[in-house]
Amino acid sequence: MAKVSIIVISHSKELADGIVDLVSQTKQEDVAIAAAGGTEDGEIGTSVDRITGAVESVTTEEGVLLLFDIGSALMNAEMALEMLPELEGRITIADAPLVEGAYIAAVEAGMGKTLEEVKKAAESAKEWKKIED
Amino acid sequence: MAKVSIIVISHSKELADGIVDLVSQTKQEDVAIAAAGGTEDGEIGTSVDRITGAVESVTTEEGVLLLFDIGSALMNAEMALEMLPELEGRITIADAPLVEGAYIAAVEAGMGKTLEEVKKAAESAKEWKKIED
Amino acid sequence: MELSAAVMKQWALRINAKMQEHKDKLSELDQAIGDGDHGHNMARGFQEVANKVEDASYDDIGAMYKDVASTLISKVGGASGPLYGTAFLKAANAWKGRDVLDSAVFTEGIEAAVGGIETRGKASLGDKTMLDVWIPVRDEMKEHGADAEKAAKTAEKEAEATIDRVAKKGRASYLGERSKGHMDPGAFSSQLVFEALAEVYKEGAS
Amino acid sequence: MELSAAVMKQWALRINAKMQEHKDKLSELDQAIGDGDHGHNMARGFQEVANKVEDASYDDIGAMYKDVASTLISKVGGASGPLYGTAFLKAANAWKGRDVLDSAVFTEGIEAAVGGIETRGKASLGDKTMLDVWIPVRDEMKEHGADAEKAAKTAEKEAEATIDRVAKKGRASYLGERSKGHMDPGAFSSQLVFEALAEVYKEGAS
Ligand SMILES: Nc1ncnc2c1ncn2[C@@H]1O[C@H](COP(=O)(O)OP(=O)(O)O)[C@@H](O)[C@H]1O
Ligand SMILES: Nc1ncnc2c1ncn2[C@@H]1O[C@H](COP(=O)(O)OP(=O)(O)O)[C@@H](O)[C@H]1O
Ligand SMILES: [Mg+2]
Ligand SMILES: [Mg+2]
Ligand SMILES: [Mg+2]
Ligand SMILES: [Mg+2]
Repeated sequence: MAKVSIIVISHSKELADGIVDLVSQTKQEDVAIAAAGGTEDGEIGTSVDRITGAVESVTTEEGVLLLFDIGSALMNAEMALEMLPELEGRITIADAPLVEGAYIAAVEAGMGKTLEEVKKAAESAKEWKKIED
Repeated sequence: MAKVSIIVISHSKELADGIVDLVSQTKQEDVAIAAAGGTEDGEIGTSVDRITGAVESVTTEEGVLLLFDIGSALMNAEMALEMLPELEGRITIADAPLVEGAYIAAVEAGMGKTLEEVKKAAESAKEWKKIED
Repeated sequence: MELSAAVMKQWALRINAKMQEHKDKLSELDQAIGDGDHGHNMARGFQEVANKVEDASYDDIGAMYKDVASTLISKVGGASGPLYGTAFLKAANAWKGRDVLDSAVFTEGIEAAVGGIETRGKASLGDKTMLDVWIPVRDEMKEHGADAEKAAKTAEKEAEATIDRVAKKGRASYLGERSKGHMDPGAFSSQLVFEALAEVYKEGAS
Repeated sequence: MELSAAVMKQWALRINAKMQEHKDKLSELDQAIGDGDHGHNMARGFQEVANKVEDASYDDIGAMYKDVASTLISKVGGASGPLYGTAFLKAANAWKGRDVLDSAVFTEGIEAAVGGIETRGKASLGDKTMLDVWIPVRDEMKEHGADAEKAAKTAEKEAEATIDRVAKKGRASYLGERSKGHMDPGAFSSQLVFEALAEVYKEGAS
């Protein structure tokens, strides 16, 4: 069964790859997670081409959820969406904390949730109480 | 002038190092940021010894703020605090999204804010609207 | 029930043997509702424990279990490291200066261990964690005195009982309802801890 | 004012020359309120732009600026990449099929560019971003017709005016009040863009 895929966009290649490692450890069946970190020269920054490349490597019928680290990464994520008009309706960007959102998104995707549900779950990571009183 | 230091704790060494790279790019004067990622064998996990080591490498009069990725990292962060009783009152853990919290914490530390203020700022990263309507 | 330093050392070694034996099962359980490393974590951690205590000679059981604890704390990268580490550290405090533990003192250690797990992980009974095994074992010891055989039985039953629960703490809690239908890996490793106790007690007593 | 394809090519090349010349200053400005890479980003991006257009021959100014845009988009890793990229892409659409731009058509391109920056970055006038330069330049062109000399003057004045503002968008916005007292790096690179225009227009016209 097709499941939602996840793209981790970061200014740092290490950061994005590290998140993919962390999340992949939970081995959600049939959930593809791809990193789009750093520029094509390996510098700190983001790259539309890396984002579209990552999206293309994991696109499924169920769709693709993009998460990003800070501001300018969002601009490149939005450009990537514009460059992939054929995916309209099957690709969206989450307003979610990157690490926490990616973790929970992968778990929810593993449960076979829809793109909209996975996005909501990722965004709800904002409300996590990471430390209990 | 002494400023608050920041420790980035993650199950993944790459993830923690990547955040330090991303944050260090903003070169906040006199703000030390240290990574405590992965286990001592380079596996996915956290290590109390790495955390205490990172803390000791950057401790200042102003204090040290710890941020972590997911659940079990918190337990090791808390153990680290217990192992460093001499730092009581100058070390605390933020309930903050890791990447976003570390970024804003570094900026605030750079402004010479107190530990309590830096912690608050990091925690407020939860409320960031990363995408505007 | 009385436990000598020799038996208490055997306990640590036997826990290791059991973790090695059941490493794959522990990881499979964790694969279903976590990140699949609990077998690795336990096997790694208790192997280091065995290496540490095997050739050392301890009169003080507290000192021995302090070593057990600090080894787990520094060698296990997952939640089980600080949890078991804190458990044995607290128990070690209760056992400090003793070269033999009677039922009451052993129970005090177990009580302290449970307190340690609770403080560290902030979980409660029924949250589908290792506490679902440790709490009933402690309660029974407090009520009827320490009985290794009974503790092992209770642990087995209570580990089994985690299957139908929904996880409220730890990684499995992210799964919500999907965590139902699988035994909690930490509950199973805790079962092994008490099975090891029953075995070495029996051997030591005979 | 009329701009031939030849002058429009010179514009792109002159922007590059200016970015190389002021690379350090751009980065210093960004160091104060951002991450210190704006000089690197601009120098890198426009060097690639220059490499791309230098030896190509374009009749269609739209096609030329589409190349400028896509080069910036794919070669600049910072916010300025998608922002300048989108700006020139929108302008390119307005200039499509033209081998010469009169004042009105050039202005349409600038208007489209501003719309692109606004859509991409969601900033407004006064947010201490490159828009603080682009919007006044556009307004002036719309009102009085395109005048490269005037555009450069306005750009310089408006870049200067960003010094006293508090950043509301981009990395500098994290600094809040501390962003005051420094010129916005993107405003300064935008000033250079219009200075380059004034220079090549003057040279082309003479
Ligand atoms: N907060 C907690 N309180 C008590 N036990 C917990 C808690 N979190 C996790 N556990 C126990 O730890 C076990 C998982 O251990 P392990 O797989 O080694 O760590 P991790 O989840 O970090 O990979 C769970 O099965 C559960 O029994
Ligand atoms: N949302 C935005 N809207 C308009 N301009 C912006 C926005 N964000 C940043 N900028 C401009 O980009 C400049 C920074 O560019 P640059 O340093 O290359 O990117 P980054 O901030 O990603 O390192 C800022 O000085 C500002 O003028
Ligand atoms: Mg695990
Ligand atoms: Mg683990
Ligand atoms: Mg910059
Ligand atoms: Mg940058």
